[in-house]
Amino acid sequence: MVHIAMLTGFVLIAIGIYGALTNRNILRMIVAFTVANTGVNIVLVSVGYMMGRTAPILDAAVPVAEAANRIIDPVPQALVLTAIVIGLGVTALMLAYAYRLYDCRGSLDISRFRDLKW
Amino acid sequence: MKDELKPRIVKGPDGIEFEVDPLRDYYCEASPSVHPPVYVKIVEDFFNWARSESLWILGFGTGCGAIEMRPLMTPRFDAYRFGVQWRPTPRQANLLMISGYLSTKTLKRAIRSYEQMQSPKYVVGLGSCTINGGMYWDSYNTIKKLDEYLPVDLYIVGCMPRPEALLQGFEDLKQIIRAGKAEGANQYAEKFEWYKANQKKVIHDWDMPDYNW
Amino acid sequence: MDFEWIRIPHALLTLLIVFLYGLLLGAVIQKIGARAGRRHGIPFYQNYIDLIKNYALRTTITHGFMFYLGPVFRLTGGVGLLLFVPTIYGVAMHENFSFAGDLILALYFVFFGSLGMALGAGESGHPYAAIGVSRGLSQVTAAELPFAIAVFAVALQYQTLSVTDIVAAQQGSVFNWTVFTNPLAVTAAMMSFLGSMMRPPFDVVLAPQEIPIGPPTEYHSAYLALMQSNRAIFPIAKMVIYMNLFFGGAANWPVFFLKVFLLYLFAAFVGVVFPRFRVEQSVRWFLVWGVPVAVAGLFWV
Amino acid sequence: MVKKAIALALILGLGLIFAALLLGYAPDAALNETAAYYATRTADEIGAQNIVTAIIVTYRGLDTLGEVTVLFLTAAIVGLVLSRTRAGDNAPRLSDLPPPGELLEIGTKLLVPLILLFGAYVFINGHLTPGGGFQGGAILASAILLMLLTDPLRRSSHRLISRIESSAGLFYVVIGVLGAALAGGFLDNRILPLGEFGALFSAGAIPVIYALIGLKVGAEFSSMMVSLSETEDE
Amino acid sequence: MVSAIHILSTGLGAAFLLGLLPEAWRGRAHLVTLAALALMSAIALSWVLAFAFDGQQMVDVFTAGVSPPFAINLRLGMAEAALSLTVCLSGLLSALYLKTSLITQGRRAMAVLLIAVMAFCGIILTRDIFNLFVFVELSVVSVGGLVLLSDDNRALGAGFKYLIVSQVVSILMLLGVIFLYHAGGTLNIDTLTAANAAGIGTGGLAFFLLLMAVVAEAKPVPANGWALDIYQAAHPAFSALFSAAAGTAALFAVDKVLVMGGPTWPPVVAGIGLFSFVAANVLGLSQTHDRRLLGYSSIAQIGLVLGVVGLKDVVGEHYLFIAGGILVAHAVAKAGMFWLSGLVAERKLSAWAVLRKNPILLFAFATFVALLVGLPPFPGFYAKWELIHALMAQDRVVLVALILLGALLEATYLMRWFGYALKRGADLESVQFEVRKVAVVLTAALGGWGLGYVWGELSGHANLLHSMALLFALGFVVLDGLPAWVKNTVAIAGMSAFFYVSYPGYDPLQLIFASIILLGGAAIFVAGYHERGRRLGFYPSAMLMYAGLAMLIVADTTFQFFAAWEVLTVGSYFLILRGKESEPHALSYIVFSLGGAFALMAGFALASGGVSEFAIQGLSDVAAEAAPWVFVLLAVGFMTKTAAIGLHIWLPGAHAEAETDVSPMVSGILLKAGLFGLFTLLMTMGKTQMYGVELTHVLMWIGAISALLGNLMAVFQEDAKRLLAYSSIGQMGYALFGLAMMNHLGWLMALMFVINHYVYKSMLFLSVGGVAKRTGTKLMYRMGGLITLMPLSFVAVLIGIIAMSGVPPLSGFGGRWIFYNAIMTAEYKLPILIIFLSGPIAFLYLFRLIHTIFLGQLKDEHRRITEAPFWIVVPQMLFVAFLLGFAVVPGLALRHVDAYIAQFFVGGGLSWDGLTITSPFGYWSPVSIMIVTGAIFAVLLAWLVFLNHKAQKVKQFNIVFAAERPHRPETTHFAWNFYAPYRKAFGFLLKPYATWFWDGVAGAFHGVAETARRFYTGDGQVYAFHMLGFVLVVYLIAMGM
Repeated sequence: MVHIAMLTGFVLIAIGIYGALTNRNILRMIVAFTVANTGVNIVLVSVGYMMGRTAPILDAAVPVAEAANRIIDPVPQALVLTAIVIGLGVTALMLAYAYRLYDCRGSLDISRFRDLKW
Repeated sequence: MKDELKPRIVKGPDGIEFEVDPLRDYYCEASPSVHPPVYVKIVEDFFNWARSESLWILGFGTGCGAIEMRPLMTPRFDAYRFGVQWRPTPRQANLLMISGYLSTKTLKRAIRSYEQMQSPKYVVGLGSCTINGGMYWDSYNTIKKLDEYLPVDLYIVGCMPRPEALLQGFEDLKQIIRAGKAEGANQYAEKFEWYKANQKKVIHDWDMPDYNW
Repeated sequence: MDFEWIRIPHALLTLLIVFLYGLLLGAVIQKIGARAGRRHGIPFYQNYIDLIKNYALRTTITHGFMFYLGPVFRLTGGVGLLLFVPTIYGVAMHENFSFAGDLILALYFVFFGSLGMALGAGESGHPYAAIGVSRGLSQVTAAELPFAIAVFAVALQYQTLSVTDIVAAQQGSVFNWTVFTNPLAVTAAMMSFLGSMMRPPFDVVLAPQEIPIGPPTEYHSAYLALMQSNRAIFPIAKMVIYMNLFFGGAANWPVFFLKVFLLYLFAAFVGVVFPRFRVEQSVRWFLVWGVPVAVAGLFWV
Repeated sequence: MVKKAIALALILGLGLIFAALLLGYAPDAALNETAAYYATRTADEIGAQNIVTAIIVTYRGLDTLGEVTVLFLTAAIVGLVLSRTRAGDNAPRLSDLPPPGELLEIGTKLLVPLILLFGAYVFINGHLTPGGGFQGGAILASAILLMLLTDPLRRSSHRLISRIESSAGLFYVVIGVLGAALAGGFLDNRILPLGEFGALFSAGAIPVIYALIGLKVGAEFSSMMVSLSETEDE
Repeated sequence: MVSAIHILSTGLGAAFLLGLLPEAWRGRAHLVTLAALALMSAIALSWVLAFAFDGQQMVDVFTAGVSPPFAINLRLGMAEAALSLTVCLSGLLSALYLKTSLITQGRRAMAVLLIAVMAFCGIILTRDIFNLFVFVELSVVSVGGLVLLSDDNRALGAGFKYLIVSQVVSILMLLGVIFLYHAGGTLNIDTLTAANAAGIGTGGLAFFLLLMAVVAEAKPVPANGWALDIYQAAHPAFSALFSAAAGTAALFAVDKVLVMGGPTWPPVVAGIGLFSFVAANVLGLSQTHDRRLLGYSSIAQIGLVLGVVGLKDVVGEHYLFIAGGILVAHAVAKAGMFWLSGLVAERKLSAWAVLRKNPILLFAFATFVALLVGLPPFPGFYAKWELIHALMAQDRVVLVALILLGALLEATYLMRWFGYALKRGADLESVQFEVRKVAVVLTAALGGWGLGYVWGELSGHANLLHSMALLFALGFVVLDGLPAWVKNTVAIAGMSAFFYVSYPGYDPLQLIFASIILLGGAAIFVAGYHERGRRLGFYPSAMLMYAGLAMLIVADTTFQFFAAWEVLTVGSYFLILRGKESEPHALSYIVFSLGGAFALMAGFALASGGVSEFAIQGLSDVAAEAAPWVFVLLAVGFMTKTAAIGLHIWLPGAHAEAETDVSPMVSGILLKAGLFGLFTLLMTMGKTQMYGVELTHVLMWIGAISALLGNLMAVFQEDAKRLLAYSSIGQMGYALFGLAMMNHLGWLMALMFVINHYVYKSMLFLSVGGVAKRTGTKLMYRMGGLITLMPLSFVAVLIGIIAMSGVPPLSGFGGRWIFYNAIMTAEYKLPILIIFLSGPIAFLYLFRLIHTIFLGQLKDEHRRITEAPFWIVVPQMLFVAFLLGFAVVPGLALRHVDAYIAQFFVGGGLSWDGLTITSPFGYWSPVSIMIVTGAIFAVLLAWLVFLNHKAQKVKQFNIVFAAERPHRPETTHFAWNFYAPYRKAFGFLLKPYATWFWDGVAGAFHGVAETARRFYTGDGQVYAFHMLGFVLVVYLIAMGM
């Protein structure tokens, strides 16, 4: 189970990065990165997952005393939340960039923004 | 007058302009002066003897007669025996041989060389051409009477005189020198105006100071 | 070292002898050269007359103060060189002022006159003078090299820089002379000797018609007289050094006269036989032939 | 083509690393030390039922503050960027836009208050149930999105949004500083009583913080959407 | 004490607070921003002071009231505090600098700036890897935002490229974090380290990913194309922040992360860092855009620190001192440079010439360059010294070589740039700089000096800024507004007084050098009175050189020696740079000098076995296997200064193009520094053999060849000052030869040379300089006949050349005499041949010098010139008097030195017998020679003058000219290519092989740079390729290790 989830995550990352590296269109690159980010998030949560356990919420089903044996690792879950939000922020920023880039060049082709080099 | 002798305006390194007059700035303007014998007779005689026994000829062939001077250095005539030597520079020479006809162009050089020699100095005219123009008496560009332009101490006649005649001429010149009669340089200085007038009469493109130190 | 005033008249005596002999020798050598050309050549006393004649000139010109200094430097160089080296070995009278310095002093004093002369000639503003100096200095740098090495070899050989000591070491037998104990060094030095005598094949410096005798082209009268005097003294002073270093020195005047004459004759002989080198040719000649021999001489020690 | 080949090669290389990670991965049999600590001590120390919330808001509160800041930053930058290009006044032309339709208009009016309420519920209960400030904030923002969809030309007050956003952030920082001043450290939730475990008003300052986060996130998302929608004006 | 967390909370709080302010209150918002940054700085500062003075221990700051590893904690130690302070201050100053821009952009922009600074501090402070990720992302986003502030549209592209790469990096980082968590069960760095998480399961790989992500933030070559684009296009104030703060933070992050990985990874990081250092510096060589160049430099510097971080274990206890020193120097300097670039309108390097309009900015520029190059007294200098020593202690020779190579390359392009700024762009219109921005720049510059002081205090060596000599020199920076004559007087008085005070402490050798440096220097300063006006910059530079020299001769330890060496190098560089056409020559001077200095440093380090405080006397006890290498390194270092052949190509231009009174300083005095070094070297190490080759014999050869070729090249110069310069090469060759003979008289001769060369070269340079001043040219063939117009200059040259040529009776002969005596006992004779050859060659150029200038034909345009300025002639006359005096009584100085040298060599000395000096081989009586020569000379002169006193004085064209007359003076003056026949004979020796070689080296580096930089295609995707490729290659290399 865990391995499958993780594999999925890794494949998504690879697909995302490949997409970002080969697509010249900036918007497509951004989308590709969100795919990769999703992959990363899947990997993140899958690391904390443990077979047969439940969510880390101490309610009636999981008394505090047994919690250590009943719940899955809560830390990756906390991390993934942060990672998602940060990914979102960066994506938004990239979109803003895309907007401005299009604004000043009239194109979204990444290879057209090469006047700074060497 | 040649361009290089005309006064010109020059700008110095500090940017100030000033006039340069080559004839005045580059050449000494003094006139020649008379240098009579100053020592007592016996000393002067001794010096005259030394002068006569040490004749240094300026190696300057002015005309065809120069050919006749070369043999003097050969074993056959060997003028060195008589204290005669050739010097390459007028400063060190005291005998100017005018070897044959003298064109007005060469006259200018001869005058310059003569003036650059230090006195006492002697002029020997070689051949008829220097006496009266010789066969070139009616030439448009040779001078006829050398004596009008330079103070000649001795003429050696012939057209051309043979080396033997030249050797004899040297002996005669020595006699004149020893007798204290070879005062051509002083004569030139005394009659400087006259000589210059004569020289300038034939040299139309006069482009040098009046006296070449 | 205590100085005795009597040294001055003694030195002047040496100087006088050398001067008179030098003038004579110059004429004799010239005469020998003339004989080689089947001429009689100048009379042997000609140089004396020329000297008097030059003093007897009535007019002179000057190009400036350095123009005076040129001949003065020149002759000071010659006289100084002579007086800084003992002329006659073992005779206190003719040791001159050699107490002032050793061989090195003599070696470097050679340049004193050349430098001064070059300066005086330069003051005349004459391009020929400058050309002559250019050639002369170029040539002498190469010509001096074998000599310097040979001198070094000799100094090493005798382990001293004192001329007197070097002569002393060669006494006793002819075979003690350096020319036999270190023939290679002497050969090299003699090559240099040719170069420094201003005779063919090394006299392009003075090319009489091309650059009318080079540096002294403007000199005349007493200036020239001083230089003539130097012409008499300086070669002999130089030959004194050679004689002392390589040929056992001279213990009395006759030997001195003979050895100097022979040395002079050697230069004259070569000069009569060989045509003139261009400057770069002579430079190469000294480097290609002189230096290796000198180095061999150095290793001989 | 070459480029794709190189990209593929690089991805393959990366894949090797991934493969190593994947193959080397063995799920833990038991909670590790940190997780175990959280499982056993959260109830006492934080008083929150939802351990993830406890971690997010308190144990790793600094992360969360940073996370909020990222959003704030993005919103600010997007605003900045888009405002720079928003030069001149090209009046929007109503006639160019298709009408939103009655269904959407009425549905919006009906749904927006509900959505807002739901969002508030989610972030206020963040310490008890799954959910929290971010989720709640996102829900809040969806209400604004709905409104924008209905009326693309509606100009929400930037000023209001920005006020909410900034004050929420400022209060968040102030609470953090209070934690350092009054309790055990920066962002310590125990500046307020922990209350009864499992109650709404429990877990100290967590509900407050989550409320602030919710408001802030909602405001930030809204601000971004508004900014982006305004770029359509041109 | 305020908790460190409040550095972060202040930044954040203020950022949020800004949102509450009305949009119109932009000015106030800016004030809030400044206040927040100031408060953050103040907090950091208070901690720095507490750590420095109160013995404060490192503190951990807990959050959430829970102790780590269960909650995030921050850590604050000296390093963190200092780096945070750096970050906050650069933020503060940038905010100040950006005032106009920020107010236009509004409060959101200010908030972004605040958060950026806060994020950098967070990166520094946090001890949690995920928290580190958050702060890294915060910095990424804020940087992305700030880039947008640039007016340059291209910045957008750059920013986007940055984001692309950041995405890749953040993916790697997250993967690393989570798997590391999995391996170690925690996110806390200390706990992970303790648990050795990197050694468990996939932990190693995870650690690798995390490390690569963090390293990527430090912009290693080649995965850094985006950073260069940002530097180039972003607003300079932002680039300042980006370079200073972001770089600092990233490096510290690497430092933090690295401890988790165990021993495998530090070498990898060191390799990455040093590769970046060297590569970025190579690439920087061919940059023409100022900000991009700064970018390359920035990457290089950070690479160097990264290398040091990787070498943490190697450098040991000095780690913080070294890494910190380089890092803060870089931060201050780079920030300052970027701020400066904001004041420059154009982006060409030469456009920086506009800074000349403002001395403060120029001073700041010089300070920044010095900070970056690591010149004393700045932190980089101390740090580099310790670094090299620490590496040497572990025998990391290759690393030392790499670091020094990189440093040299960096110095090259920075100094070149400085030269452009000082010399290029002739006519500049007046520019008004904003006072605020100038103040920011000045603050940074002063900060640099402050850091220099601090690092000096920390260094464990004597603080250079406590040295009297250096302080006196630096005082002239303050006095620079005064008129030149006042400063001149102060300088002369100061140097004389310094000599007087120090006199009792000198041993005879030092005394000779000190006399030349201090008294001789003062004598040359006399010429300075002829300058009108203020002569800005001259006195600080000159005094810096003298201070260095004065410190050099009394140095006891290798550190003092090296520091003095660098000081004098810098001072002389500024001096040389002052000449009209001297820019390229000054550059080659400084490059060669620094190269030499690095050789010295390496040599010292090798000799001491890495002990940084090492007595110079200790050189005599160097271990046998290291000794030859030490010898070679030191000798090469010193010979760059004496311009031995092969290393000489800087000298002719540098000396010839310098100002009139600077040439004598750099020739007559500066070259002696090299000789002093060689003295020291040979005195302590003596004869040393390498693979059976006696190294002093090699030195003899070098000396002899230098003497020959230097003289030979001098012969063919048309430029009078160049002629003298080449002659210096020859003279130094002589001195080197004398030293290398390793016998008593050889050394004595070298010392004679030290004195003589000073006197006559100073004199000749002054005379020639005076002539050049009057005639407006240095080309000899354009002069001529000046003797009557400039008689005093002529006399000086005349005496000078007689002395120099070694002709008796002047003092030059003494040197020759000692030389001959010395070679009598030399055990190795072959090179003497060359010396013999080179001796007479000196006559050639000396005669030419005096002839073509003073004799021959006077030119039209020079007919009205007058004698050289009075104050230039005065020192010449002093020298003439000295030369004559020294010729008569050389014993005054020589006796003491002779006795001093006797302690190094048994026997072979001179003895004094009355007025006669005797050696084991010969004798020499200067007084007698003088009297005899003088007497003969006087008699003959009197005789000639008596005979010819009535001579007619004629003028220059009254010459016999083959019965013709001269046309013009120009065609009558035989001067150009004076020794044409000699050229035919020796021309083959004159081929500029050394120049070709060094041109080839320079060309190769530039070629590599020009080719390699095309690697940065400007395409964002390609940059992502680079990033990934970089990670993979490092992975493969690390796996292979």
